[in-house]
Amino acid sequence: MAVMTYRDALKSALADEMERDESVVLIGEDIGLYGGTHLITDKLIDRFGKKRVIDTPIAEGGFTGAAIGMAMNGMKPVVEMMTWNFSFLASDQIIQNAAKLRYFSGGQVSVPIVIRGPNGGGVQLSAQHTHSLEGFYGQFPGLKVVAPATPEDVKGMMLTAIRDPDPVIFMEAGALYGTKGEVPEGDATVPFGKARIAREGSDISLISYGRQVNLLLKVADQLAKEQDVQAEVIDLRSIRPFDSETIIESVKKTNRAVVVQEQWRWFSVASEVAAIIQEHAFDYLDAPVERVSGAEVPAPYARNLEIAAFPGVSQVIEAANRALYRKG
Amino acid sequence: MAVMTYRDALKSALADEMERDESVVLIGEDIGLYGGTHLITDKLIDRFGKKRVIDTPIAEGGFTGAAIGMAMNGMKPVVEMMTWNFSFLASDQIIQNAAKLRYFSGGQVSVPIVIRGPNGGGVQLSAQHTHSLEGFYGQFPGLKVVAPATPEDVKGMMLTAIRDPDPVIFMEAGALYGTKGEVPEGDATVPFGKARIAREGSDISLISYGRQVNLLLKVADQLAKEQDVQAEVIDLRSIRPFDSETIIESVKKTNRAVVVQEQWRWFSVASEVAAIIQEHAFDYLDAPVERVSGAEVPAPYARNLEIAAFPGVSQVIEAANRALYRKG
Amino acid sequence: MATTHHTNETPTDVASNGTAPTSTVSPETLLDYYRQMVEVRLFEEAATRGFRQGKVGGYLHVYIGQEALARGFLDAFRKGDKTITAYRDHAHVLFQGGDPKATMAELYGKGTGLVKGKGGSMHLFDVENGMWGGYGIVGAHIPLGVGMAYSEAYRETGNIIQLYLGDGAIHNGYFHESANLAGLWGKDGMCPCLFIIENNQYGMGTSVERATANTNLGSKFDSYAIPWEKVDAMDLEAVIAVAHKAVDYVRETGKPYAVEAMTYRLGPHGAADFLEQYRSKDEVREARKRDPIGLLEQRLLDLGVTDEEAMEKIRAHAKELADEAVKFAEESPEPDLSELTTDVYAPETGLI
Amino acid sequence: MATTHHTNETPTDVASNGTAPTSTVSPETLLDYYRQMVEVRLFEEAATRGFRQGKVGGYLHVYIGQEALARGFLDAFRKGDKTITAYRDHAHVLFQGGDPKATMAELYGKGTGLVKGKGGSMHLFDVENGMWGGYGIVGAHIPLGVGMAYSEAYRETGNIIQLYLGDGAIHNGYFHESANLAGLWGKDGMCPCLFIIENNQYGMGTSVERATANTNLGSKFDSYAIPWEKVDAMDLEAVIAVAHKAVDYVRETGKPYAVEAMTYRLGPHGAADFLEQYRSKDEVREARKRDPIGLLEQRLLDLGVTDEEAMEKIRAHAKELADEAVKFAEESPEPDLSELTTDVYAPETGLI
Ligand SMILES: Cc1ncc(C[n+]2csc(CCOP(=O)(O)OP(=O)(O)O)c2C)c(N)n1
Ligand SMILES: Cc1ncc(C[n+]2csc(CCOP(=O)(O)OP(=O)(O)O)c2C)c(N)n1
Ligand SMILES: [Mg+2]
Ligand SMILES: [Mg+2]
Repeated sequence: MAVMTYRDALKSALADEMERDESVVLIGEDIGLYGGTHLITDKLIDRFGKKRVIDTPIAEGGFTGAAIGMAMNGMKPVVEMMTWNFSFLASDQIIQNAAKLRYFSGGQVSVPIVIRGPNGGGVQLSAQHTHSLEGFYGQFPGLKVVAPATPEDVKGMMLTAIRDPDPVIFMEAGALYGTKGEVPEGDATVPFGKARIAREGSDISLISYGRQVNLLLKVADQLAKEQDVQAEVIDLRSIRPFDSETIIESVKKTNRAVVVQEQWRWFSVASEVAAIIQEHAFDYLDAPVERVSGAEVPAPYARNLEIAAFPGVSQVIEAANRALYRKG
Repeated sequence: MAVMTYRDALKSALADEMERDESVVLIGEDIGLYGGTHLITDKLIDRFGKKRVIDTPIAEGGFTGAAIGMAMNGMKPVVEMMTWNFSFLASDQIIQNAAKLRYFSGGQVSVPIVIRGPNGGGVQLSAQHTHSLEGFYGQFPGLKVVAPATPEDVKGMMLTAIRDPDPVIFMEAGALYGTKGEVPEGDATVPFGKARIAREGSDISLISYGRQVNLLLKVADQLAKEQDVQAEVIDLRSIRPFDSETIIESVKKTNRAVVVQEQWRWFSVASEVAAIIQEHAFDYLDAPVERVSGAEVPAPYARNLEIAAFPGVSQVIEAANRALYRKG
Repeated sequence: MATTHHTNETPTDVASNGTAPTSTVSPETLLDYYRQMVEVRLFEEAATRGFRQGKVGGYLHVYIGQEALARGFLDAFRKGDKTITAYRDHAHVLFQGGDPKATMAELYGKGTGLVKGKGGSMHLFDVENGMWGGYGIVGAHIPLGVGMAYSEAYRETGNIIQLYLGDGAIHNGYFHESANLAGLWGKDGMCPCLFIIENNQYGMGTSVERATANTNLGSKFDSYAIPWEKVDAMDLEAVIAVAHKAVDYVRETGKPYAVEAMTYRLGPHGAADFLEQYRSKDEVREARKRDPIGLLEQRLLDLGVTDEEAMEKIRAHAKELADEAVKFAEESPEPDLSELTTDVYAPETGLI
Repeated sequence: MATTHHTNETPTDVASNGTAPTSTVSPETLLDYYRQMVEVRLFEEAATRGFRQGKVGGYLHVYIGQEALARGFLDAFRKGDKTITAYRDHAHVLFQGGDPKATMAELYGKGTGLVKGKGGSMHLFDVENGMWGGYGIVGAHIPLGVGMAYSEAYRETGNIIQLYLGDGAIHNGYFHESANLAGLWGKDGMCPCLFIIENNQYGMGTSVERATANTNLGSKFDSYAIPWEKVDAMDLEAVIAVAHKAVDYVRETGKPYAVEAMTYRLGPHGAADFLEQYRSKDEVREARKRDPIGLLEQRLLDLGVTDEEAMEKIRAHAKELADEAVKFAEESPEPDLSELTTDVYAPETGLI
């Protein structure tokens, strides 16, 4: 096992697959000569040439659509969405073409495409540059949506994504690019549709994905230390397909759950998790499933407002205490 | 009270507001000379002229954006999305500009725009032309999203929408344009954020919106007749702002709920309704909230497959029986 | 299938004024194409009846009046090449060799349909014959075609893409972004894509004049340094001549090329377009005089390769074929209900 | 503010080759603009320091090298007119009379900021002074500007919109759709919109040559029958001359017009663009020779309206103003936490 950053783990998966399979190409804005705005693809153009590392004009709808066309026709493009905030401009291509082509062509066409990029809040990027869109894309059958939180997962899930015969929405935790972790060497794929138990516990289930997983681990430590509560922390990883089983098993054991997301609350991942738990663990639940979400406002610029808009330790602790019927 | 169709009720609201307020204009594809593909705006160009009934090229992103610009600058445009299926092309304008402009301009700019059009399945329109996007747009703070189901509501809510200082996503039940109902004369606005109890009942709450409300009324009749179960039918009408109170009150009375939607299940309106009920009526619930949603497939063309993909009476009855712990 | 001889002119040598070199297509081929065009016409008339009877659902957009366009360009189609178009797609499928029975069955929503009854009229695919769909969102197939072309160049197949789009679609942002990519990739020979504007004068009820201030649609390709020309697409021979020149250029250079093909939609926009408030009956009556099938009949008579009797036979045979297709469609079973959940994800993933 | 005299030439009389009639702007005005440009330059240098110190967050895009462009076009700005631009927006706000203190406070995310600390550098608005934002999604403000122009014509105000966009934004679908609407509406005098391409040679790290096969960006307006010309935007007087001609045309006709203004981004794309692997140091060094402030200094010296000493004073004063703005920003309080939920919906709706 090597210790590497989330960025390097991701980059190594891309490079390995390009080495292995000539049909894999990268396409996006400033991924070549510029090096990629988050340096995920830095220097890959030198290694693989400009036919395989394709810089594009600022035209998300057009180049995502073109990449879908490549995928239909024998290639395996990996599209960089510079950030997912720009993906609304490509949402028609993603939802109406990539997700549905296999179906409305009666199975004649496959779209083995990966669309990847950083997702979630950064630091003071403000309203137009701050979104968590897992639930937004997760709504659509035909898509797969994943959101790895660790270097190991980002590498393993990218390998899986590129080899997948269907379109994969690959949402990286932009805030975690620089974080380090152990990454197995070689072909260590991580399957879709399996949540990860990031910490075992028996008293309450804390559920999230992406950078909030680290928040939950902090909260779990604090609960253990200060209140002797053993929290189980679940990292969803895969939003579609979704691992209901792991969650239900956990709640059957702990009888209480808190779901946390940076995304807004309405019609979201947390809504679905709460709905699933009450559906399948109704008789085990000792308290309502608690949700902690982003504030119902476009992301503000000022740092103090932004901090207030994102879920923080204290809010999660409070929610946990409500679920535990404690004062905290 | 006059009896009129959903279509005419809607049209009368548009015409009345145009008469009352010169800043109201209509904009969209083929709404003028062609008469509107669903004839909602038929002949309005003769009455109000082409400066106020603006035919556009096929450019949803561009003309929705232009209408937002008009709204910023002293006008009240009502945009026709020929069908909501095409709105992915305008989703960036709706989500990134209309919804957030007030916020990121620090309150200097308002966007009093209405974006309207038919939503939901038709008959065999297949994968690219069949969506129910209330939850999709309902996620975003800054937007209001409504989905009236009756002629009275479509008129009253359109009046409210046009007078609203903020962007309103107005989702008509395309399948109901020809249905009739009583509509109060004159200025009968219907407020946002209030659900409608379409049928009172004490044994179970059936919750939906749009054309599924009629389905629920049928189910309620059948439950009453065949099983002596009195179902309360709730028409949400307004998706954002959302009337949690009416739902919670109902479930506190009935102790059981079924939520029905044509939309896919994941991260949806039904997810949220289930989450809200378990949050706020946990101790009153005698069974898990049941959900009935569209099949997790792009909409198929063949009529038999399409029927199987949409929620039907029998599925709702089954869900109700599960919630009632009955065999049915 | 190619029957004209390629001249050595580069396309830019040709004035953009709708005049095309005289075709060298043989009379026999013309007669054969006449037969095909009549068959497509009668197929679509039968489909329209099916729609009126409520047997064909959804939207139905026919190609009536435009047949010479696709037939002409497809004369330059070679195995391995691919077409992609919007929802007005019956003619392309049939001219490329698609089975009329399976095509009609698709419109009828049957399990024997070209795409198993899952797509309907707007989503015909016949990948085996190089027909890559059938798309319902105006303009949204344009980038797909450009990307498919990149792939042909990347894989060095020598194949090209024929990308058909409407006069209405050209005002959509996808056109701009895709044509710009095509021009850019073409600099490196990486975009063998032939753009074909089916300018039938209307985007639903909006005439070209009411859709743009610059109605010279081909000229919009100048923005991307893509050479282009115009052709009278009511004249099959003119289309064939331009098609070969354009296809050869694209194939040899790997660069995009564009043709604005002038045609006219003689029927309604779609089967549900009853009123046609946006154009006069006179205008349509006038346009009918240049119905490409009528023009071709006259040409064949002039050439002496046919007579009224022979043409009547062709029509009768076409009628039979259409009837057979309808019969097949009517008698075919609906898709099995298990088909509802297949083709969402690849079968090997085990997901439904 | 307008200091030049309007000639009676229509813009189409002018060759599209970057030459513009000699400006009649007075030396005093030029000197005043010099002062403003230096103030903007020093403001942005101070902001960049704030970014490096971690006091300015998010993204920060400065206008260094491009000052003559906005300053020149705004010479033709009249009360009631409106500007709209992308995220590279500090200069526009300041030239239009925005308060440097409130502007800097916005970059520092303070409650005293121009938009209450809610938007940051990319979302400056000063509606009172006619500055309508400040947008972060490339190209997405273009339709807004076109719609705003429609509204001016509809309300018969006589005002026009100055719509600024980058050389990168022009390849986006929004440009195509919006410019087409503008051309179409302009036929009825319903689109008084001046498109100003800030061609600074790069869209982030992508040069114009690598973004399109047709690098003559102004020519893209031909697609929409919108007249256009080019101007050397390092030359303040040339910009002013073109600006008046263009603005007068737009105002008088209600039709759109376009100017491709040639400039150069002397700084990085944004404050986080450290590497600049996409261009050579030599190229930047060469471009610096035509820094618009430097050129203007030389011109003022030639005109004899200033000398080194006077200019040094201007610089020193500009430095003071920048320092004051920074001080104000640093000392201002953060926004009150209650501001988190205001401005989502109109206050009268009672929603938060
Ligand atoms: C994005 C989008 N907007 C609107 C529609 C509705 N619509 C279907 S066909 C059509 C007209 C297209 O015209 P054109 O491109 O000229 O093709 P034609 O129908 O003439 O073949 C419109 C507006 C659509 N399908 N997609
Ligand atoms: C839709 C979209 N895609 C990508 C980006 C990231 N991005 C920010 S600025 C920029 C370059 C824009 O270039 P140009 O229009 O020339 O303006 P300039 O920065 O040169 O002033 C890019 C790609 C974005 N903000 N929006
Ligand atoms: Mg057309
Ligand atoms: Mg630029």
